[in-house]
Amino acid sequence: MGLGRRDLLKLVGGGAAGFFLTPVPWRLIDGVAIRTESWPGVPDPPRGEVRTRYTTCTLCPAACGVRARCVVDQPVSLAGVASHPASAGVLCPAGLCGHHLPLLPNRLRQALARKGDNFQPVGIDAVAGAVATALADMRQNGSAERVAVLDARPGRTASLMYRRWLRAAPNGTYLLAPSAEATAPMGIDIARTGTVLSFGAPVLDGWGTPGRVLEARKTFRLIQVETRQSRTALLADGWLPIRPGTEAALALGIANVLIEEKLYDAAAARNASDFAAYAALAAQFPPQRAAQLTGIPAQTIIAAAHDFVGHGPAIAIAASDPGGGPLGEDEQIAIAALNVLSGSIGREGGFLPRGEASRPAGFEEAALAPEQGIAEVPDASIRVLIIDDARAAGTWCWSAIERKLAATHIVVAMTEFLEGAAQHADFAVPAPAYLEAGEDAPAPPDVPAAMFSLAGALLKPPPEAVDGAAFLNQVAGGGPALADVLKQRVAAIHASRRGEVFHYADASRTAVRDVKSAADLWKALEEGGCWIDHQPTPHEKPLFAILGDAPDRVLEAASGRLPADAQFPLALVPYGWRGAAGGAISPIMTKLYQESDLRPGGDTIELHPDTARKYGVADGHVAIVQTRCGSCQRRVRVDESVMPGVIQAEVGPSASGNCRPEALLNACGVAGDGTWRLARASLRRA
Amino acid sequence: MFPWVNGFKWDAGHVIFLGAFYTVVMIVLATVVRALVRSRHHVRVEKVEAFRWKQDFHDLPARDRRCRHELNGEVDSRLCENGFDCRSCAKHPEFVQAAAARADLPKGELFGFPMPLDRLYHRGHTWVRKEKDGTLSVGLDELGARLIGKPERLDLPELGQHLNANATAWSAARNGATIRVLAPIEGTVLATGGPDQGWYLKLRPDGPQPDTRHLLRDGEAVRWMSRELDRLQLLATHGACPALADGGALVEDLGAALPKNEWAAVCGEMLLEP
Amino acid sequence: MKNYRGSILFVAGFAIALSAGWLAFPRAEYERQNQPIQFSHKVHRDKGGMKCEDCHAIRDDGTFSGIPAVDKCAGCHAAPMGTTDEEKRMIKRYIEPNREIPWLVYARQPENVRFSHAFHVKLAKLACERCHQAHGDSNSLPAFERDRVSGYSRDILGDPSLANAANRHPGMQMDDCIRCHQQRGVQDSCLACHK
Amino acid sequence: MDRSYIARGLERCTTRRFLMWLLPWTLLLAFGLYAAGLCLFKGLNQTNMDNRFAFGLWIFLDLTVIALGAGAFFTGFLVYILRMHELKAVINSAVVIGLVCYSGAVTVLMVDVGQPLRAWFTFWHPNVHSMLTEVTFCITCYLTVLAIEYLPLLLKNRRLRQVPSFLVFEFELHRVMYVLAGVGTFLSFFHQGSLGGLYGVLRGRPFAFREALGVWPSTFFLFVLSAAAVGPSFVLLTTWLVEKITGHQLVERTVMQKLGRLSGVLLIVYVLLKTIDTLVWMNRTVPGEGFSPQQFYGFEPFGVWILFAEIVVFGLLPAVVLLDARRRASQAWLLTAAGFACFGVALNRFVMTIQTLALPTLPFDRFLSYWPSWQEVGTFLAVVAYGVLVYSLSYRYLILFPQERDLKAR
Amino acid sequence: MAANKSARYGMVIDLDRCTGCGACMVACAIENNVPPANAKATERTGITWMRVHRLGNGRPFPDSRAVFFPILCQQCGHHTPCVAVCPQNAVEVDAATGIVDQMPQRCLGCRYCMAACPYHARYFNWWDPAWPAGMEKTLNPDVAPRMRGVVEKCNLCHGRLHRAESKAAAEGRRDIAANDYVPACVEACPAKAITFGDLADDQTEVAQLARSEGAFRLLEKLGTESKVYYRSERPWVHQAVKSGIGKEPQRG
Repeated sequence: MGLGRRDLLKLVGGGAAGFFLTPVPWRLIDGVAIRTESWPGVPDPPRGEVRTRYTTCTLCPAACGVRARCVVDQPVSLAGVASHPASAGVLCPAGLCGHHLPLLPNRLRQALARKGDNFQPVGIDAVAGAVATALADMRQNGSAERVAVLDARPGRTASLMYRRWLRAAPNGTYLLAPSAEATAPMGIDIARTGTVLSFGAPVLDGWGTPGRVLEARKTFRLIQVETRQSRTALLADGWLPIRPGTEAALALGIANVLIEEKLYDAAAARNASDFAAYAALAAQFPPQRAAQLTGIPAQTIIAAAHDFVGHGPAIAIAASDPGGGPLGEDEQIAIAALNVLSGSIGREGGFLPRGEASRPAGFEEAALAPEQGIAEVPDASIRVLIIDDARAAGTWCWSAIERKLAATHIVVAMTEFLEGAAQHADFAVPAPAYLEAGEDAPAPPDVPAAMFSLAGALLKPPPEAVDGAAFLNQVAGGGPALADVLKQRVAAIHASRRGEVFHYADASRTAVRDVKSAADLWKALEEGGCWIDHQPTPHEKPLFAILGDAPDRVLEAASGRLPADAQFPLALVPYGWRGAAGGAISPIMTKLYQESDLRPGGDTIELHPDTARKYGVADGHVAIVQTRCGSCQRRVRVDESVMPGVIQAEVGPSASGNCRPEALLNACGVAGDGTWRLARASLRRA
Repeated sequence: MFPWVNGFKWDAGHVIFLGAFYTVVMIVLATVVRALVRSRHHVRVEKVEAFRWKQDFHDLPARDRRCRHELNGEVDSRLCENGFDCRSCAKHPEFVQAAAARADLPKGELFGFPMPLDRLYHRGHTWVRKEKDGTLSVGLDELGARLIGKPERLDLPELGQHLNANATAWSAARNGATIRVLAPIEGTVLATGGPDQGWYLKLRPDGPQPDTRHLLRDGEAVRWMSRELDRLQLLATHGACPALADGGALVEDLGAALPKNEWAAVCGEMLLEP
Repeated sequence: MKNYRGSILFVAGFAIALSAGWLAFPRAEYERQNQPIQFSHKVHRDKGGMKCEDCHAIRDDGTFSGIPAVDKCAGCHAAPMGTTDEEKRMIKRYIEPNREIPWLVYARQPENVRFSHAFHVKLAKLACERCHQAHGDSNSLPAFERDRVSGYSRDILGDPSLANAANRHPGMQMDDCIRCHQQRGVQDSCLACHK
Repeated sequence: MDRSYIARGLERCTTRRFLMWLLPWTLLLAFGLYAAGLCLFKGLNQTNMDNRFAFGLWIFLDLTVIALGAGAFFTGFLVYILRMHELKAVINSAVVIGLVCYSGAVTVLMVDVGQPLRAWFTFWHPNVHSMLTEVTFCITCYLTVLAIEYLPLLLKNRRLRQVPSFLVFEFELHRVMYVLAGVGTFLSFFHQGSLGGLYGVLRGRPFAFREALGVWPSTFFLFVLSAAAVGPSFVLLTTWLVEKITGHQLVERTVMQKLGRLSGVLLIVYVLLKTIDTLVWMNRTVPGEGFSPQQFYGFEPFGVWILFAEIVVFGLLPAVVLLDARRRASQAWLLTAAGFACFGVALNRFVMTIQTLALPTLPFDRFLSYWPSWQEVGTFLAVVAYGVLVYSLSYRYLILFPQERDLKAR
Repeated sequence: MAANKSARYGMVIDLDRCTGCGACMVACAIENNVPPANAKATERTGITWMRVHRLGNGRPFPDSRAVFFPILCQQCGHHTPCVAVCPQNAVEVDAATGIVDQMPQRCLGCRYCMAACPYHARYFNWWDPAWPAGMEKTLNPDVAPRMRGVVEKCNLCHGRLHRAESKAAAEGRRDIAANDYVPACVEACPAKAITFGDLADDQTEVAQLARSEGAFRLLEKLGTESKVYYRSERPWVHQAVKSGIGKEPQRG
């Protein structure tokens, strides 16, 4: 009897019935559901012992203490070091995801040489060779051209080594980065400051040492002078929305009030050789005139002046914007002069002189090339330019540098990414990234004490990577390694027996004189610690000139930087924030740029509704910003808080994560004094 | 879902909600299972044919379910409720009583349409003739014969098989359609014939005296047949069935005359298959 | 006979399905993998005189060291101590290049499970054997069995087959945890044991 | 060639024409399945839904479709429980519509969830307090019931009933149909309701939140009522549509009017209660949550007009027409009114889902807009195509309108 | 299993100190293995357990002012909107800590809870979680990455709570030390704007701040008893929050 169709059905039916009484269907349903927990789309976190290690953040001059949580050796999260003398347990968003930087996909892992518009791999010795031959050539026919090192992070021990190296090189020139925060001989005693009059300094958004500043915020009054309603302006006690480029006028206006009403510190004024001249200059800016120039009501100016000196120690600061670049030298003079009037120089709660971590022998100032600003170097004079930490140069205006290069030149960029200035280099040399370089962090610009911390390497750099010092040694054919010089410096500090060590791990402090050996000090610093010395260097108040050598230039600056221009009726104001100044950023930054509207991003401009209406653009449109120097395309964001007639443009990463502010910065152009914080522009819809 | 699955609590919410759920599931399950069991049972005891006729009859359009006594003019309008099996009808005897008075003049043909009265007619266009030997011969009446004509295939019951009245007696395939023919009366199959023999089945009746009250006879049959012819005319729109009343003659083989689809529809209509 | 034929076929199909599901499937469900190298707890304990805690310890921060990293092995096995080829292989493959040994962990919970040994051992005072059999005496490592569907180890899922119903491993699935927690009256939220 | 599958005496177009009719719908189905496949394998990023518009086109249309499919349970209820025999003329069609609507909706829901492979968790670890659990349980149960109700229709197919056991089973099922109808009614009541509850319980969405009557928010009952109200209207419309397409009259006009009247009666009650509910919401619920009703209608394009349209234009108006015997008698009025009624309920579902999510709840929220992606639209078109196909096949091979043959013979 | 006594963890966020720097968002993402946004993601499809919004006072320059509003799961303690709606118990309020737990492994991604949450604190995984190649090794081992198609949200850094608990257990304690458990956003905030702690314990700073002048909660009238409080001295902020919904925000 064969199996008929019916029979087969019966058999299958029986099978089906039995099937449901076995574990098979249930295990499958369950198993498949469980599989969704670990299917290919879901990554596996690392496993292993969790350790805590310490280092110092070198992403910006603030040199915050870093507590790294590592699985075995790989950092998985960074945090501040509680009660750190400078950073007070704070890290900025960029610092918090700094451990992603060494792992970024666009990491530079081998040296590249420019071929036309793109780069090709090349050996590092080839690069060193190229530089060496150039130097040899210059030496031979004793050309007047320069060898320059452009240092994005001055004040490090490495910087000292560059300067010493340059001293030996033909016309060696040591250049400070355009927007680098100057390492002033004075720090700010912010904890005891009564009033801060800030001319566009991002006081609460990444200025000086954020930890210290924000901690002190409870105690000082903040008057923010800024065109833009920045985060600082929002939280300031007073916001003076000033017409772009008229800071000097306001400074002199306030000075005028203080002098007229005899509210200034006469004793301090006596130290100024040219106080009379200054007073005369200020006299030309009565509140009414200042009001006309700045667009701030006279009453407000007067009130601000009273406010300024009315609450104990008062300082006026004019820091450079991380994206917008520095204020003009002349504005800075006009603003700094206010500190003379408030008598805050050398006074508690004001600017305090500070010492410096002792240097090893052979690094005395005399043995080093002097620090110079780019503006000071004549155009077309640099034959060889070596840029250290070009990544941090993400927000420089390249044309400011380009114009200094000689007809034939070599530009070498020491960098972790092919970003920022590195894109313009002839050679890109892979440098150790953050957390990979065993280096030191200089005293933050605003700390009123000598400081020195080591940024111990938590990770191994890629095999090809070399630090700047090593590269220069290779060029010169020999020289001490950075690590050795660092050790010498630590030894010198130990020898000086000054100051104390702050240990990150347990927030304890040890006086240097109690540290047995230099080796112990080194160990303490490398395992996570910083040396700090509050002892100010002896400093008598010499006679000095407020206006320096250029009273008329100050006058000119104060009379308004931005001449009216019918063709370009709008004012273009670039700005940025420290965290994004570095070209490459962690992908997690998409939280700030893409997944929230917290930061407008480097592909936008902000306009007042009226401005937008007037030029026929609306929120979301793409507009073309045109200046005399160039143009750039950006997405429009309409915002009530923007000053009418002003285009605000963020310099920094965009939602897409990469930082290509070139177009904007070039459009801004570079003024004679090496600033680009302001330009005349016109606007139209793309 | 179940008390032993984690997350389950013996609180009102769970008890009521899941209680309701399981009740519903049980009810649905029980209903379906019951239906299954019963139908399996029916198949076992071979009630299928009975059900089929029940349903067919139920699905027939009202005009096909007229009571024979309406055709007979004994009642104005009445629908049959018993699947044309008057033996189980309560009203039937009364009508018969009433009709008894009426005299009938039987006539062997209808507009030249042979209608032998030596046999009893079933509403499904079959006839039954009591033979001398006590057997029953079953065949298609003239109309049925002309409807089906020469079938391409004929499925006759096996010998010895027992047929119920109104069960499928045999089925004929033609023009790509199968037409089933209802058994006019119950009985056991003794022999099978075909269109050529003039009869299709010879049956041994269940009892010595087969109950044939449900079958049409004499004048009643003639009246019924004339009405059937009218119906046929209505149905078959084509010239195949000329107005007999006007002396036209019905074509010999409707199966050949009518377009296939229409033919199938007509057969179904006339042979009481919805 | 004819009447019953259908029923017989039905039962036959039923039986086939049952046996396949209960006997064949549990074998087919798991893929067997051998450990990268063999290891004898017994030898290390008896000859090496080591205690369990030497390798499987709870750290001060409450995390569990689990299976020791290769440097722990290197501590003794920098050079061969015994004569087994297995040891030589380990030294050659892992210790010399200082590569971690890719152990297949029988009791590894899914990534989303948070299990604190500190809780169960230090506070609840549970014996290791409560969940892991007495590995101490084991002389070799059994094959690692991974469920083809869910991807988890047999020690986690437990074993549904009738074959070894007698000494059936209870498994370490959520239900098993919950059962014990309920017995001990521990009330938990999901995230107490998930991460 | 498929003659032998078509019940005798029913006039159906030629196989060729039928296939021509199926072709475009099949293509549409294929396209839709592709779209759905994208959503399943690439994930819901294929849709235009987002964290703020967590529900989109799919939920809105599911709610609508299920409301329209309510004809199945309600007609069943009337025929088998209340014994309104004249409605037998449409019950089969209603069952098919119900089956199509529900199976379609459930399919789309399966695509709509992010982890379909875990869908059974809802049964295994149900949160009995969640409206969605109620919906899931009821709809799956009711879908089963519908399938069982559909079975007799299928088995009655001319070819299938040749098989003796099918024939008998169909007969037996038919006899217990009233039980299934009862269960169906019970289930439908709850899931139609809990679909309303779905949004009514959202305390965090003041626009949708309604205070509870007993355990359920008022929307629970409003949804049941509105669904029951449009069910007949939709059956009416489809029947008319099929008549237009096939060119046969399928049911007695009286049946249509009966359906119309039923819709009218229920609709007027619904409109009344909906009005009361709205007033309570405006004067009690919303202020209680610290808002004022105007706030919700301040965002164009969703002004007060939408409320007016929902209650008056597409609620009260059709109700009045359907209740007026003279108007009802005219086919045009009847159909227009039925159409309005259906649209009104669709609008109500739209307001409950889309408008609710579009409205901000926090000071710094935007009023959101949302436009479905082609994948979303495609997926739903698949359901439409599937519905048309199933209905077409059923209409051709099964007896959806018992009166058809008699009406033809007339 | 957390603390024996049942705690009600919550926080007070001082809006007058928040500079809107976004450190909390970054720290949160790193701590909880929240992936970087997919290239196609927008601010409406991205995942940010902690998101800083900007609320303007709606007045034109130069009177325009704005405040930064960090929004995270408000940990509702009553009528918790998301708990009641979840069809399969993937959301619950932990009795021991008062934390609203979301279980991604139980979630089927119906997103009903997202529709229910008035604070928009819940996020759906529209894409597979993807880190640039090689960056998986920076994931936090204490938190399991979620898979595509499920909902996730802030759980007050449950991983850190676990760490604190394990530490306590290792030292033989059942109760955790208060300063062992601090969510990432709180730790990271440079302005120290967030105060975190046990609201049930009147002695804690957070409990006192929550009761202090100028403290408020969002949508308080919904009666959700959320455990995230906000503080501001600025009257217009209170005005803006009370005056209800849908102020078109200035850009952040």
